[in-house]
Amino acid sequence: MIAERPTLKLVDRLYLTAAWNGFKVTLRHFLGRKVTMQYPEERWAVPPGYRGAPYLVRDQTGRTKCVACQLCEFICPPRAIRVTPPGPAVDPSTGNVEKRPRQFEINMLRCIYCGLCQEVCPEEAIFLMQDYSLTGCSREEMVYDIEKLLALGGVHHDHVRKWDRVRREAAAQETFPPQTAS
Amino acid sequence: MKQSQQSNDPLASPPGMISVTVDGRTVLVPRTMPDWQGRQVPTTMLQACELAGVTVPHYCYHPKLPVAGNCRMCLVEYGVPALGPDRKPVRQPDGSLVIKKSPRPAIACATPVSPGMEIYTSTPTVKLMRQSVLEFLLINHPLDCPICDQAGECKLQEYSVEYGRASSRFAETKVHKNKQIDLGPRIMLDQERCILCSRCIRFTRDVVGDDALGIINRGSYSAIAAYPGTTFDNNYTLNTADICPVGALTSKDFRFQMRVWFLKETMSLCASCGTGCNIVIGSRENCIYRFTPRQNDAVNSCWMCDYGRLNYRWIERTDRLTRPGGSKLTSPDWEDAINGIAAALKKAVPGHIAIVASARLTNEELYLVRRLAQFLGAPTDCVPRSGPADNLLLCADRNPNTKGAQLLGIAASPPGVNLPVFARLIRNGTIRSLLVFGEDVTRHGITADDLARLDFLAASDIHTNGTTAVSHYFLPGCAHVEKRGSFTNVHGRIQRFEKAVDPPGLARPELHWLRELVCRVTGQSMGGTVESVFEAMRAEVPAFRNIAWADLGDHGVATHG
Amino acid sequence: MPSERHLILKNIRKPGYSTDIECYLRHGGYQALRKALALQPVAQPDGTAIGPKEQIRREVEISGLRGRGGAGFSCGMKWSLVDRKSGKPIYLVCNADESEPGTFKDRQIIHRDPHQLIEGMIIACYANDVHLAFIYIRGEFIEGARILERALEEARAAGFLGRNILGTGYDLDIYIHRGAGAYICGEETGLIESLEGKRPYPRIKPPYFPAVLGLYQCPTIVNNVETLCAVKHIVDMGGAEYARLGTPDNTGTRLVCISGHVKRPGCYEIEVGKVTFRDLIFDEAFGGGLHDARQLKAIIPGGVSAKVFRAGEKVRVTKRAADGKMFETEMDVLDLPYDFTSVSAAGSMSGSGAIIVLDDSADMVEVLANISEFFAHESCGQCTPCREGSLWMAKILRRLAKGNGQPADLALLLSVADQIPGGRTICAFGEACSWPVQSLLVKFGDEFRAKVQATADKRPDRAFAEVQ
Amino acid sequence: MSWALPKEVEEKVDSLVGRYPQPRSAVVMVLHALQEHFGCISPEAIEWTARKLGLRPINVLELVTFYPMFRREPFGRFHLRICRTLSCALAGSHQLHRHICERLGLNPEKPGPQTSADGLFTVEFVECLASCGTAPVIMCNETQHEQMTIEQVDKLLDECRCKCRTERQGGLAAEHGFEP
Repeated sequence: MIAERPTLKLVDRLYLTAAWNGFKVTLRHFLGRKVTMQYPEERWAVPPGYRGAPYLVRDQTGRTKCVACQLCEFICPPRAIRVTPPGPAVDPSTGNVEKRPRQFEINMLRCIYCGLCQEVCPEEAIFLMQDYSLTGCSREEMVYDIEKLLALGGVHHDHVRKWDRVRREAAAQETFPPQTAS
Repeated sequence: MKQSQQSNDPLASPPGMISVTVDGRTVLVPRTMPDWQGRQVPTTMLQACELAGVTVPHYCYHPKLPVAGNCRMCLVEYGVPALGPDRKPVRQPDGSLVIKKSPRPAIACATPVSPGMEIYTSTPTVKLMRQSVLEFLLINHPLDCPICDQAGECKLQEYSVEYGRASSRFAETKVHKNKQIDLGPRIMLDQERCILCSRCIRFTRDVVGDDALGIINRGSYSAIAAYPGTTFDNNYTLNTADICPVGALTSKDFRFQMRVWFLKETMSLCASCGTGCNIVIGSRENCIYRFTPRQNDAVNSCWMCDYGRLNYRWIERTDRLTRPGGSKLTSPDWEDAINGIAAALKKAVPGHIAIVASARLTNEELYLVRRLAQFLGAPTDCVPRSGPADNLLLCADRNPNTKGAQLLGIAASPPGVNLPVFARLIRNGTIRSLLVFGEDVTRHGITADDLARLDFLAASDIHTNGTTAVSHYFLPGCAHVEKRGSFTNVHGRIQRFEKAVDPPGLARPELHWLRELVCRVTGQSMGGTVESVFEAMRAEVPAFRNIAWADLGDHGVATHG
Repeated sequence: MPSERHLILKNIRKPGYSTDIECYLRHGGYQALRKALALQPVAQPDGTAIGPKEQIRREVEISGLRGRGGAGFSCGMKWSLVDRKSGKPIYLVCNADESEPGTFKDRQIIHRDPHQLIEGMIIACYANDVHLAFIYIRGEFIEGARILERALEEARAAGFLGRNILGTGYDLDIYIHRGAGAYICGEETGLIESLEGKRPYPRIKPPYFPAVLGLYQCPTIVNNVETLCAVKHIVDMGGAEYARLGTPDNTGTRLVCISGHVKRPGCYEIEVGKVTFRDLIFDEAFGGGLHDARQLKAIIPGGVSAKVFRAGEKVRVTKRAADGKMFETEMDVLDLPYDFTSVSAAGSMSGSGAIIVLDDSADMVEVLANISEFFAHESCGQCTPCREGSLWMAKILRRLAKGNGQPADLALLLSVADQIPGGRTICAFGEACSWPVQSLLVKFGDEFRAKVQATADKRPDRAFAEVQ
Repeated sequence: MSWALPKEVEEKVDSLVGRYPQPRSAVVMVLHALQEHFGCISPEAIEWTARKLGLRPINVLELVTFYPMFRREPFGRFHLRICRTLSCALAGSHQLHRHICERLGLNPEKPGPQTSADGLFTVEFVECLASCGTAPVIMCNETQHEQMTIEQVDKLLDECRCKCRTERQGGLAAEHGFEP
């Protein structure tokens, strides 16, 4: 479709009305209530559901929730996440959660805060938190490693605790047939 | 009229064929088909369905293992032509057969087809049966897919998506078994994930002949186990991890290293012995994570040995040659190196030069060596390598291309017989120049002292070695995973392989620089691709006549050698 | 007036009868064997002759004998299916793995009249050209195995076993093989696997039909203890005479085991089809009625795997009238004659001849939990539906019995039970473990619903409790 | 302690193996013989059986773990098998089991066989013993006791204790050269 160019009258071509209309907006804001914020002295109250920087969390027992399934690495559109799996050595401290990442890096310069990593995580181990202002002096510094991510993420108060339940269930397992109370 | 009726009649099939109908599509299938040992036995419903292009999901069935029939995933409904009181099939007025549907389903993996049989694989009943088998398999299965290495290539996951229920109805406590059981040096077992398909047991008992695994306990508490105190340690244990449809058996080598969906799959060959097992290389970002066998019934069926499978770590060793070098090369520059060698070779006198090539080089590379040798009038030989063979796949000849080297006239007969002769001739001053491609001759009878007598020594290899250390020029080569080409296995089958990862540093595939060297020395021109070298080779070498590169396909062809 | 008809139990019931061979011989023992071995070829009109072995097989076929192990498959037919042309040896295995709960008939024969079984077995072996036979006896019959072992020694010493039996040139050895506590060994291919020294996993059919590919991949006959004893009597009296007992489709006599809430539980021998459930439970000659002031609640007609009958249930059966016409009729379950055909026409099975009587003191949820736990314990674990389903059902039922049920559990239970049978499993165990669940849930649904309702009302939601 | 098999047991095993066309068939019978002699099936017994029959130990372990009659730990002097299946349950076998457990200081709720603290009794709930007509039944070692009541159970336990006492005294007397 071709848009018709409007034919301008003389009064329009003087641009005085346009300039005046612009001034009116400026004047209104100049006189009206202030809406800008004195950042960084003043900070914005982040609304719930805001998608800030993704961090890793621990559960109530202090265990890293991430099991290095690498789904976040797979789904991440800008490829900001890099997970190094633990390799074959058996870590007896991990119990029935046989796996945790040896290294987990997020390149915060690449991250687009899309939240897909949180969405895809089967373990609820990564969350987009409320941090929106990430700064650093070098590119290397902006690649957050696992210690940093966990420290920033803190503890997640998990209601399900599926691995603990599995452990409890296994410990309490009765052989068959269970005895009858009669 | 009668003619056309007969041609449509399922009971009147050509000899040796049976007409069956799968989901409404009538197909002709052979009356017998090879079983896991290759014996001709009556065709099963599952094979017939496969021929008709219909997939029947299954866990315990494996084409190369005896049938167990225990997973019940392949249950299908079927009907056979109804028989009248005269034991003759009943027909509709239009001549078509009346089909009597069986009231009970049958397992497709073990039930033979009969003429006129109709197989129904997508009825609501069949779908319901698959759904219920999946539900049963999952009730006691730990839901630890995020941890499990099988995730991504797990039949339980795949079929659950395709046929399973959306949610679980199981509210009881699960049966718990042992995890992280050390079955042997290369295999880890997780009993909870096992669905008791018994593939591993059948494989190790019937294919390998090492009856090391069994099922202990009974009922829902059944679990796969090896006898306590024994280790599951034959040369084929890792195949059980391949055929395990779930993550119960995992390779310790690959365990928790990389998720399978990240792996790039490259069609290749195992270069650890002369058998030439077909493999798939799993790599990510220039790093190799695993070798897995690729089915080729003419070579390795579905299997490969642990020795070959784990023989890849050397590729990443730190002593790789990453640039050209040598005592006469001032800068690590390919151009200078090739020019220097070419210049020296042009001065070489026939009869005073010899070439030692490796039977690990590809047919195409060895063909270029052959051109060089013919031009220079140089005698050639290869270094033989051998080790104990077993009765399944591992071959005594540990070079992947000895047969190719023989067909191309590079290897003496038997290979290596010329090496002591070369050593003697070097010592008595007859041989003044030596070219070594891909071997360390100091470990095969030609000492460093002998090499020091030479006027000219050029060598190539993958790692630094005794020969490259004293050579005037050395060139960095590539492992077979870093290049393309073809090998001829001990049975004379020529098979091709593709490049999976990039070579380190300045290393270039031998084919590239050998071709340049041949062109510079001989003054002939020649295409630089594997295909063009192969074309030239087949025009010249009788054993490869009439075999085009494209003919090799995924499974190779037999040479005329 | 219904009464017992003794054939197999004839001697056992005599006072002072012992397991010695002398005692057996005094009571006419091994006469049938002598008769069988003395048979001569009979010339046919067309010039051919029927050999003595084929004559015995024909007699068995004429007798209409149906296997007494549970399935009620024609014995003559079973023998006729044996592949006699393979050139491989033929084996016979006596299935003495009596393990269907409620059944204890083979125990009577083995413990009190072992020679009767041995004689029947020798005849069956002779008729089928068997030179090596086994008695697969359940492991718990320790005493029974000892008695049989001694009886075999005696028979051997008397020349009824071993080489050149009674001078006829026929060789036969019979050995005892003990099981070690597995219900699945009663399934004939499971029994064969067990006898081969493997886990008793039933085999897939096709291709492993015992008559063609049985023990050691050779043709094999597996017969129940009672069936083999009946063979002796068939040879004794002649097939036609034996067929005159009972009804046309259900010939001969049968041992019926009555247990549960009756005054006189025990093993009784009846003429098949001539005695009804009412007779078996209430008649003084049999069960003798319920305990005082108790009402009949349910009848399990053929071992715990059979579908249950509710007291007062009306069943529809097709009967043959005197003029040979078939007609359908409705009757009280108690009036149902006890034979294979009638009980299966009424929707259950007479199985191994074990009747368990339940009176109104029985808690049906507890009964079903007990049965399901039996099957969950005995499932061999080879194929998926039965391995997982039997334990799942048992777990749900134990939870219900303990009072932790929810109304939704009943539908779930029924749905799980529906997912196991109908040819989805390798052997009939799948049917066996789900039939009781299906039938009890349908016929005693009120009782189950009342139980879960009573508990569900006062319990918080289970899933919610889990999260807490 | 080294594992040794007396000659007569080995001879019995040999005769058992000789019965079958394939030695593997004898495995359950051999295990019965070994359990009868040793009281349980030890790893040595499994390995010996496997060697004897030309099998792999796992083949034998598969069976030992499948059949509930085989035990890998020694049981008490008296093994009480109480039938828990339907007919016996209707006749009160669970009450008998509970009573026995309470008398022997065992936990009636605990699944699987349990041995009393004095090592005299092992109590086990088993599936149908095929004597439903005389329910409830209890097998004490190899002897079957039918239509058991609480009183009879008490009597049985006392008899067992008594028998054990005389056995001990007999053994003691034999040691000192007395006639019992």
